[in-house]
Amino acid sequence: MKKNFKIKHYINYIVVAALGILFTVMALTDSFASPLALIQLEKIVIAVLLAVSLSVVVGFLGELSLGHAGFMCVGAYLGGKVSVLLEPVLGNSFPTLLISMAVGGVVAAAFGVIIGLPALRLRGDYLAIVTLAFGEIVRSIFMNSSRETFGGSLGLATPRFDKKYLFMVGFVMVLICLAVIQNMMKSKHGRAITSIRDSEIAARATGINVTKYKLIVFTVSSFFAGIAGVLYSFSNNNVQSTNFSYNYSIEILVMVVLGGMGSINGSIIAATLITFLDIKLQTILTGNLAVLQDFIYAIVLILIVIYNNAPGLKNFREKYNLQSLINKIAKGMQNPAKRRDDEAKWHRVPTKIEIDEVLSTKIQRDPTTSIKPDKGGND
Amino acid sequence: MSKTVLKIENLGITFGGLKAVQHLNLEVKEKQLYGLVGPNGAGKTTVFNMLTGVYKPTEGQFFLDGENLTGKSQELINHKGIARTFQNIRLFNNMSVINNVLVGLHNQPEFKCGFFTSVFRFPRHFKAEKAMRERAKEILRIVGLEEERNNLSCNLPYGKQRKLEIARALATNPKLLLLDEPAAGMNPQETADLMSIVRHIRDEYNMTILLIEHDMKFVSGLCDEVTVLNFGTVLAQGETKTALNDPEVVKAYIGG
Amino acid sequence: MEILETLINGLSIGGTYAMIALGYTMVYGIAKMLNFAHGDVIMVGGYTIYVVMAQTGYPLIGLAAAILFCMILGVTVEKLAYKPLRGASPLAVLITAIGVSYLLQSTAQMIFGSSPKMVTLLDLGNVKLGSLKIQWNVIITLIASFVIMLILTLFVKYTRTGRAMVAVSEDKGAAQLMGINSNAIITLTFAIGSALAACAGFFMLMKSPSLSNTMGAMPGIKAFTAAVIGGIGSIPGAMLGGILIGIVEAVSYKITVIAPYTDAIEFLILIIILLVKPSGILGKKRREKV
Amino acid sequence: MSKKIIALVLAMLMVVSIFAACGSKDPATDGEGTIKIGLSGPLTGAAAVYGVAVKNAAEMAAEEINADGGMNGINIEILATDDAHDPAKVSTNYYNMVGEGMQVSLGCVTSNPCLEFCKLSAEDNVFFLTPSASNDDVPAADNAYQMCFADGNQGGVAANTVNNLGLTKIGIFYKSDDSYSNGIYEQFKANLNEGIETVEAVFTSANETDFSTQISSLKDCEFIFMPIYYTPASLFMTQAKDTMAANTVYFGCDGFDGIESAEGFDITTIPQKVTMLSHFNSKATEGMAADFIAKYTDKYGADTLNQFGASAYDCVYALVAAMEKAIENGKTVDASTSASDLCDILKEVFQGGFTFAGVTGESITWDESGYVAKDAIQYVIKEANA
Repeated sequence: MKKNFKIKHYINYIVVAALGILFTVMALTDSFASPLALIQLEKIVIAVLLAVSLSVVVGFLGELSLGHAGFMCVGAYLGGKVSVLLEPVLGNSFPTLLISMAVGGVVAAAFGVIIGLPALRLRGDYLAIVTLAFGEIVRSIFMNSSRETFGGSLGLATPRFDKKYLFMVGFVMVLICLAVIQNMMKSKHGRAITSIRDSEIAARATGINVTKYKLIVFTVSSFFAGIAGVLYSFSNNNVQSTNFSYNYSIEILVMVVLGGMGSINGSIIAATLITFLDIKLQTILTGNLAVLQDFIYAIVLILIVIYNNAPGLKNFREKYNLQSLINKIAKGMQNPAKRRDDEAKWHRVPTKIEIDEVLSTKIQRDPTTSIKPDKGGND
Repeated sequence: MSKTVLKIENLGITFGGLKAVQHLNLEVKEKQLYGLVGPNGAGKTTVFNMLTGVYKPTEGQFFLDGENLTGKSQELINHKGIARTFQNIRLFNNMSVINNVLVGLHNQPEFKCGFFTSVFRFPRHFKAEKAMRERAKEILRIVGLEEERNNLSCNLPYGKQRKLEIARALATNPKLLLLDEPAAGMNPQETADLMSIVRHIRDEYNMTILLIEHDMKFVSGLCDEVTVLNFGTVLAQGETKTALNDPEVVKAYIGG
Repeated sequence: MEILETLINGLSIGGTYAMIALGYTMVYGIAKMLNFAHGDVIMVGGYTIYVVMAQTGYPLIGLAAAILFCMILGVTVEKLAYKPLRGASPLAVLITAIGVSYLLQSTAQMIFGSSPKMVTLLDLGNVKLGSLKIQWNVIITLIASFVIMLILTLFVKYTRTGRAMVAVSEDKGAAQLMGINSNAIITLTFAIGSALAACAGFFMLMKSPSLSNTMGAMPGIKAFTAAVIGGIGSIPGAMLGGILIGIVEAVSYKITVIAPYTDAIEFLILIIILLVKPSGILGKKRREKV
Repeated sequence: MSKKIIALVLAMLMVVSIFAACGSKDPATDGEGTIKIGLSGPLTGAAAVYGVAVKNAAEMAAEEINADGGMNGINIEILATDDAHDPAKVSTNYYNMVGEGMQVSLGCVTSNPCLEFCKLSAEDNVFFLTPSASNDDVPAADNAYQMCFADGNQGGVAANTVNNLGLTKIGIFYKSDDSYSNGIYEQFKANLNEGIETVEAVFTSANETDFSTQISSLKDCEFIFMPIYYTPASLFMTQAKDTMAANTVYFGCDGFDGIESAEGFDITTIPQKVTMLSHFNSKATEGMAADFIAKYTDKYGADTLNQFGASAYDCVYALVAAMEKAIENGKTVDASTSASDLCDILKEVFQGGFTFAGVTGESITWDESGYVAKDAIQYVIKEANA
């Protein structure tokens, strides 16, 4: 496929890898003025993993999941527990991290299969509330665990990985995650997944095994959420179940939605910027100003969503946006008329909710009424 | 004539007491173009839904090449060789034209390529992808959409969307093709065009085709045999001309 | 006797949930959006009651003011934040609702500070039935939620506006073609939903006089769960779901071993019910037309 | 597509530039001539009342000290950051404060985040004296000290008190998902005489307002141990006042403090007896405590007055006193002393028989591991109505 090699297909790998190498060099030469930068990188890498993995479910499969933090929770606790058990043997070392990630990811993926099962029967908002419920159940179970097993209300004390190196592992995981998800999406399996999003009925009639692909998507998505959880447990000294509430799931969803449904690059950018905004607000608004954090975050969120999505602002948006700005800067860049599916603009991609909405209006007339003969035939 | 591809025996379905379809018997031979006609709400699409596994029949059975597929899942029925199009078009709207057809090719054994083969990009993946694309282009050529293969399917005009549905169904390599009002919303030129495409498909692929249509010109120009349904029961059955001129049928259509 | 007492407790907890769930279900039915900010309207209602009580001292005036204020708030939020997004992806509306929720919570903390406020509304004491002691406010909550449900059902069934609401929830476009002003109906729904939230705030304060800026969040989620269990969009369903969740909560807290897992149990029941009946207990089953 | 590439590149460039700029401040030469005391606490969210109280009181203490000439002539400054009771936010706060030049710290206000703070500060050798993170594990590292009683300690003392009362059946009401409540509860149960029958009822943060079920479980108990904070406690008492027998005794720990001044809660309407075991009584009418209460209420209102604030007030004074003592001992402490050096200096002082008299105790000392030693007083907040 050499002749089809186009740099734009690999641009996100290149950018992520370049940044990873740059930051690695900076870390190794101690060019960061403050360890805060390392902490921020860790948080951003974790957020990117979460957002990209959730975007598979929401953007490509078209199902709304509000329980992503639940998978992360499973990964964080299981991976954290493994690291606690391994620490006396292997020390707080790279092998410990690898084994923990493997265990955390696989167990989270197993939970993904479990929560994927209801997804076969439910969709739209019903599935959303079930995933939310799942996340809260997981959290509650870890919260009430005994002190010896998972630390209970005090949380599980886990070894913290050297912050100089942890973000590098994170960058590698992001690259792996990108490779797996993009390769999956750019293959027959990815087409099957997007076909389910666009029309489940037609996908079934075309012989797509909907059950199999829904489970695959939930498994892959929760695997990487689990990995993100393990990284989280290694970036903190303490894993707390309170962190993984539905609010956190929603925060990840916000990243995916703002990044653009079905756009992996968008999810990466949104996750980076939102995490950055969070941290900035937290470090700038201290003391008496702390109360403004949520306030500013909320206002920014509402304004961005309305600006991006309001049908009434369409003209305004087309006139003044980042893209046209970039166009002005980089004149002559042609907009290719061709589009690939996985990059379909998200406001064009109907989600399952929208489909449900359509159904709810059309299907209310149940078959019994639609079968009544024409008046013409009766007379 | 040749062997029977589809055999329907006493098929029927009830929705909460309402008999939508009852006592349907039907036989479609190989390479036959068979029409299913009737007024709105006669139960034609319901028959299609039973044949493709969307609804489970409450009585009767149907056989494809002698194999009983009654009540099987939609996926399995498709694998066994029944493909369909939809009355209200159901394309994969946010996918390109060629990808719609590629989804149709998903289960073809010659393009087999496991999940991990794709994720880890083993050579087999590239081979399969390339072969699939060639095949998809070929199918698109038959329905005349090759030029538009990279457009989003939702941007196609109505008539072409219908053709794309046929192409997608064709890609699953069926023994029996069910077309649900393929000519609806088309102008006379497009209809004539479609007729020749349908004939071409039949001849080229030795396809057996069962179609629902309101356009009587289309039906009589294309079908060898028809079944006329009204209120879910068979009104007339047999050679197209005779069946359509049956007094009962005329009464049901024109009213009286 | 213990069992009876637990059940009555459950009914009263459930009554409050039902009231919130009614608002959720109506807004969902008409506007087809998950209004994550609904729980925070309860909190706004609570603070309104607190302010008015401090000025006048009459709880009922507080209630009236809260209903009015919440209606205005609900309509304003709808106009400013949700209406521009009509026709956009439902996910966008969902995210905006979350933004509104954060906004209300942080505004409340800026105005009222971080310490919880206490508002003692009415002290009605107990009523004794044999050896059974029931608090009056439990009974009042229960009666009020039933009355509200009844009024809502009648309103939707027998008034012009109510039928217009059903029409809009079935098919917005078609309703508009029939001459119904869908926008006005949606606004009205938000007003009613917010008024119900204000009532729920009042009854929550009556049972437990504590006010904080996060007081609405968890009851909001629980009530949403209740609405889904009952079949979202269905008014009796919301009532049934609310009562069910309430009773489960009361029984679960009564059994020491499982008490810490109460939330998990409630959510587990939700999952089980949805797996058995994918559209909730009283929800309409939709058959997809092919 | 190419537009997307540009957008991506631009975004990444932005990130790089921000990172490059990040933390460019050099902490050592940030010489505004003040000693910086860092603090991370819940200034927003459900636990904000505690964080705000600590921040207010600490700032008040700093102002008083500065007005009085500062620590050996050097002004002190409080850096208060918000962790919203979320341990995941602590590392950001910590390194942010280190970047701002934090030399010594009050740690975290609440226990769970403080455990994170412990590890981070131990790595860098930053001394902290927490006003209120009472978990037993907090003083594990040798740079960590507590001003409040450790949970297990409190539970044990409370159990001894109850053992001596000669009761046969008691009720316990605690919050199952709270480490403070759990910590006390566990040690209480462990130290309680085996002959005493217990009835337990719990609640969680998801259900903090409606206690009807729990009340009906506990209604036959005449003595109820409540290792919880005053807000839920006052709600419980309000809701239970008619159901519980009038001779019931409520017994709480330091979390109870502030209950009689909780806004909108009139403790006189509760017929039962309310007692607590604490180091601070916000109804104190004499001594330093009364002085503190008057000053705090004057400045911030009674809204957030509680033992958290009192303890933080003491922490700031204790740190300053310790620094001054170190100077007496011939050490150098000024605005340019590094956090690690200051930590070693302070550890020496705290281990060397340092005694401090403050609002929460007249003679406060610390043992080897960092636990506080002072008197716990059993206060009767309100007698039973006759």
